[in-house]
Amino acid sequence: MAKKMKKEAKVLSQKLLADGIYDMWLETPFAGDVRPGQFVGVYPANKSTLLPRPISICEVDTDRSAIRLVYRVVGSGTAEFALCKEGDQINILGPLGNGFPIDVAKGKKVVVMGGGIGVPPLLETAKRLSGEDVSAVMGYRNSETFLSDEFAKYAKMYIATEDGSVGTKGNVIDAMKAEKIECDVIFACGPMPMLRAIKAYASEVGAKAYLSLEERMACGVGACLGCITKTKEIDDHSRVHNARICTDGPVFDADDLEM
Amino acid sequence: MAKKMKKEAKVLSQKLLADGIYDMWLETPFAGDVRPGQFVGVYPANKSTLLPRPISICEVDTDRSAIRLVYRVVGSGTAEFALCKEGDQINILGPLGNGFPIDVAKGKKVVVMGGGIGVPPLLETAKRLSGEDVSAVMGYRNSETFLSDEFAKYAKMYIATEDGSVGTKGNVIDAMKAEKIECDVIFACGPMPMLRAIKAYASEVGAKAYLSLEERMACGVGACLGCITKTKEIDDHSRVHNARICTDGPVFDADDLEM
Amino acid sequence: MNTTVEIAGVKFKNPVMTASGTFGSGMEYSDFVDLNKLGAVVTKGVANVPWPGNPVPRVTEVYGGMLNAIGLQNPGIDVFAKRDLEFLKKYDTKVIVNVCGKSVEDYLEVVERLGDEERVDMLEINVSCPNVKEGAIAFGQNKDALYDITEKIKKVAKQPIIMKLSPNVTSISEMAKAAEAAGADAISLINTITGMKIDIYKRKFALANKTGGMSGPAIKPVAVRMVYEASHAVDIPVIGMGGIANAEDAIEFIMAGATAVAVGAMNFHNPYTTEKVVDGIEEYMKKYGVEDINDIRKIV
Amino acid sequence: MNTTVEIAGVKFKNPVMTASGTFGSGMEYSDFVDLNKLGAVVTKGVANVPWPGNPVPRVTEVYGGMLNAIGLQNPGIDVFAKRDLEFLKKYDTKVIVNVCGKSVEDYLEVVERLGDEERVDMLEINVSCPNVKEGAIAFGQNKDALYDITEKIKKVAKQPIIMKLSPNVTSISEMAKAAEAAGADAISLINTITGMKIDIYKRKFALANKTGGMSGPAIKPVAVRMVYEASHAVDIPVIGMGGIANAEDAIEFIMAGATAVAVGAMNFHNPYTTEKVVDGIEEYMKKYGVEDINDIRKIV
Ligand SMILES: Cc1cc2nc3c(=O)[nH]c(=O)nc-3n(C[C@H](O)[C@H](O)[C@H](O)COP(=O)(O)OP(=O)(O)OC[C@H]3O[C@@H](n4cnc5c(N)ncnc54)[C@H](O)[C@@H]3O)c2cc1C
Ligand SMILES: Cc1cc2nc3c(=O)[nH]c(=O)nc-3n(C[C@H](O)[C@H](O)[C@H](O)COP(=O)(O)OP(=O)(O)OC[C@H]3O[C@@H](n4cnc5c(N)ncnc54)[C@H](O)[C@@H]3O)c2cc1C
Ligand SMILES: Cc1cc2nc3c(=O)[nH]c(=O)nc-3n(C[C@H](O)[C@H](O)[C@H](O)COP(=O)(O)O)c2cc1C
Ligand SMILES: Cc1cc2nc3c(=O)[nH]c(=O)nc-3n(C[C@H](O)[C@H](O)[C@H](O)COP(=O)(O)O)c2cc1C
Ligand code: FES
Ligand code: FES
Repeated sequence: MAKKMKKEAKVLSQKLLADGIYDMWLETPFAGDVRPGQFVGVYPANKSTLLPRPISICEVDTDRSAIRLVYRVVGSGTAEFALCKEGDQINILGPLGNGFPIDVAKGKKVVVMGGGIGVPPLLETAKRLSGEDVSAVMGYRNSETFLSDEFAKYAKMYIATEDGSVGTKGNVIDAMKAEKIECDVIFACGPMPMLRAIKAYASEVGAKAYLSLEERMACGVGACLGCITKTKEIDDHSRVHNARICTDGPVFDADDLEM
Repeated sequence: MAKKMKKEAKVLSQKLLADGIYDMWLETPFAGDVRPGQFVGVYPANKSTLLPRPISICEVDTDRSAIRLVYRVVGSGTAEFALCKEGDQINILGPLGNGFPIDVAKGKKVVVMGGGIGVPPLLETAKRLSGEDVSAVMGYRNSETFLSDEFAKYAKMYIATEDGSVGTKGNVIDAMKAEKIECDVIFACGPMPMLRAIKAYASEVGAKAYLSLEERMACGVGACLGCITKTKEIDDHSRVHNARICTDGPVFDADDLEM
Repeated sequence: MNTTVEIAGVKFKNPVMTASGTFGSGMEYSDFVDLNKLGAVVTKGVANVPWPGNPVPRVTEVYGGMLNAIGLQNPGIDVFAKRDLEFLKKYDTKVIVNVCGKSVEDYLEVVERLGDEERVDMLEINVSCPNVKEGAIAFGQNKDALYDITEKIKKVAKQPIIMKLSPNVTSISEMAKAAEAAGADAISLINTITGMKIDIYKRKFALANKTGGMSGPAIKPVAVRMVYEASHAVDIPVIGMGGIANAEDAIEFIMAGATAVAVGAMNFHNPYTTEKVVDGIEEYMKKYGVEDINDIRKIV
Repeated sequence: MNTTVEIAGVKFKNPVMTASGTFGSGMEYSDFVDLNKLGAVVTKGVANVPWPGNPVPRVTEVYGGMLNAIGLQNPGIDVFAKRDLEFLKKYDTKVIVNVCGKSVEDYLEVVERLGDEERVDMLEINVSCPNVKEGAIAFGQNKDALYDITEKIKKVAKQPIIMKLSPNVTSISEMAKAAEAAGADAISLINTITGMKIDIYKRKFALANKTGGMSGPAIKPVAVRMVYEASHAVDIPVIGMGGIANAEDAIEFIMAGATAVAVGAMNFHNPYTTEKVVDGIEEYMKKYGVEDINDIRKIV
């Protein structure tokens, strides 16, 4: 595991990707160590807010030693990040979490599935799966299907939209069914109801599902026990069926989760 | 009295004037209403600091509707102000306080006296006294005699330095004596020991002295009763010999003070 | 849309008040705020005679707030009645006079004296100032003493009384219950939390009084919790305060159980805060379809 | 230059510790900090059996700090001793184990069990966690209960004991005195201040537990005041904490009366904070000619 660090990262670029969704590249020395599905903690400069904001790593560019963050503005921290310009410095903590188990997908039919702001971490995941039989099924609210053109470079691309404006009307499961997409392994990130549906679907079709979860975090490194999720087996740390999303996750084998 | 307001002011210019001392011009709608000796409350942008920093108005430029602040960096607020650049916006509260009573100096021999970071407010004061018989006696630590060339435009200029590098070695009173400067009225701002000495000197030579005081402030507008100074007579507000520096002052008739 | 709230029969046009001691009697802020827009002006604490207060420094900034040790400097009830109450007659807002004292007798004297003042709608009894050594805080930190003084004041008060509680206690619910049991018409909280700051370079206390009362956004979570606990422990209305900076904060207190709220230290950060809170509450109500401000009280 | 401090016969290479619950057992922060540089590692609270803690959300940010309602999730003493204490054997730092329980018996069981563990230099008894309904906080908010549990623990403890006090009390001096009278070797404070946050858009509490313990720079003035009061009320050493972010803060606590200090929530803001505080204290001592860190304690 790469050593974690808190370090200033240089903003290489920032742009608006879709309504309220920003796309920022950061130069950081640990870019080369990142596994897909890992995240960073981004610190606002606002001196009244102290906790890092967990943001998934969307893509890695080892040539520039850079990581890409795609995030939605929802509060004061993300609003501040959106103001960052090329050349600015921003403090980040990382790399955090475990990431998706790329190896288990080798030689299998694998589907990466994302919903809403859960889409970004699957881009690097799809990229690292290159050579495998990869489909990408991404769910959006409407026609603002951010990142979908980029997925198309690494995977067969399917879209579901809530309003039916693009692809299948409905959610990612609806798209799976409509498009008759076969799968042995699912890598997914998105809102809890979607992840629950994917877990059910996977067990229905006999696939393995790996789900990336979200929870409020304080430390991001496994120390505070703030970010737990209920697990079937007793967890390694506290032996109470509470895994820490920031370190034992954010990616879990769906079979291990009580959700 | 001009109506007080809290408003964004545009930074017109900022430069380093002497070691750790900055010189900033701000555009503000109330510039034309300012009386010399008044001050503003300057708000840091740092969201963990909430109180305005009281800074005297050093000079006014009604043509540009601008005020000039000259301040020493001593803590987080002033350090932040020093980073402001032309075009930045900064929140200020003003105009605050009473200012020097220019009228009482009409036709008299008047001396403006400043010590250290108490020098700045006397510049506009000297300017407004133009036409009178004005001397300026300014005390500095060393040869960094900031603003002294500007005083020379409006007054006979005398300098005292602690290290004797420029003018009289010693304090402003030493300079008064050494240069045999006569005075009927003194307008002064500076550290408390200097103000005490001036009060004593004034009563010795039979002059009127008006002293600008400093105290920790919260509201700056007379509401919190944080910034009081002991007075001979009962004060107007609480009737307990406690005048509010921010509204009853910062300038007081030395005869009214218990110091 | 209804923004009016009622406390002990007194109707406020909106739930936004000024926190005692941070707004003078309104005079000093009338350059900034239209006092007619406020639910009430709560005045600086007044005693039977003038009080000189504490030596300076009396205020100092801390992370997200400030400490004060004013020590309740005030001109005494006579000057106050002649000057401040007279000034407030010009405005269409409710007036709540904050009362302080060193002994039960002091309080009673002020309360009786105010009984004849028509401009005074309610009395807020400050038994929780941490900055005066005698009396005051003692009443606010002991439930029997609180009961006793509340009962005595209630007997002589012509206006409804609000007991202002100290957060520097083990159980705010017990204190609230004691005030209610003794006949208080309402309670307000929180007063400042006792704090200290030391200048490590000068090796001196930042305040001449050593300790001071902490206020500002930094204390808000503690204040919200205490308002929640108190308002769920008693049936009388609660006026909530502590770090309110904007309408969101005010609504948070209302949802926690406050019938009205007061803006304190943030007046110093932004002298327009009270008006901004009034406007912001209306905007929230419009945007989220709240018909009556009273509907969201205790909604969590 | 001397930075070592002594508490109940235990010598610490410097006065900087980790605040329980914010640093795991050091493992999670060993990527960032050289544990050998710390005066002590104070571990997360451990009970006789594993505790699952509270439902999520357990943490939320507030102005200048955070609220937590972890609810003392921990693996129980057996796993802790085998894994965490074993891990700490690699380091040259003192180890203070923070102990929690729901009944006196729970505490005694852990304390007895730890008696044989050589790696444990001291015990910190958490009687002040605001996030568990049973026991715990009750001991920390009642001086007779505090006296009683302290006395019982002291009887069975092989290591010196530190009683960790709650700030959610009317008089911290009284609590400190009760702990001292019952035989505590030291006290530490402050634990978190009970707070609450409400999401006014979701109309829900930010924490599943409704209330949580507040920590971070926002609480520092309250913590400094309590450390001052407690250390002037008792003769046993005081370990101070609450919002420490840098060496200046640490020195402020020491001047207020603390023999040692602990860094809590600010580890989350900057995982290097503890080391930075250690280095910064040395720099201050050099710059201002402080020969012995013990010389500036209680200097104000
Ligand atoms: C492992 C992980 C990966 C994530 N990846 C992404 C991503 O790639 N893109 C993206 O847009 N968002 C992502 N999120 C959600 C993101 O963390 C929040 O939107 C962000 O923290 C909001 O911060 P704020 O200051 O703008 O909002 P505020 O609401 O002002 O934040 C207040 C506090 O709540 C926390 N918080 C608020 N919402 C969330 C949330 N949904 N999850 C966790 N903490 C929250 C903040 O971190 C902060 O501590 C991820 C969350 C987790 C846990
Ligand atoms: C009426 C008046 C006029 C002043 N005019 C000038 C001026 O023209 N130029 C100049 O350089 N300085 C002036 N000062 C001093 C100036 O206010 C402080 O240096 C400044 O507030 C320091 O802020 P800080 O954030 O940098 O320091 P910090 O020490 O970080 O400030 C912390 C808190 O203490 C307050 N504070 C610190 N020092 C002082 C002080 N000396 N007086 C009052 N409050 C203080 C700050 O306002 C803030 O609330 C004046 C003070 C007063 C009262
Ligand atoms: C400078 C200052 C003076 C105060 N004076 C009084 C007072 O006279 N009477 C009183 O009951 N409370 C007084 N308070 C307490 C406030 O009314 C309020 O309860 C407290 O500050 C918390 O609210 P805030 O965080 O919004 O300031 C004072 C507070 C400050 C900051
Ligand atoms: C996430 C978290 C968990 C905590 N767990 C414990 C604990 O297990 N035992 C304990 O005595 N204190 C615990 N505390 C309290 C801290 O040790 C400390 O007393 C408090 O946070 C104040 O210090 P700070 O402001 O530096 O964080 C915890 C605090 C936090 C933030
Ligand atoms: S955020 Fe602290 S354990 Fe996960
Ligand atoms: S600063 Fe508030 S009265 Fe002067």
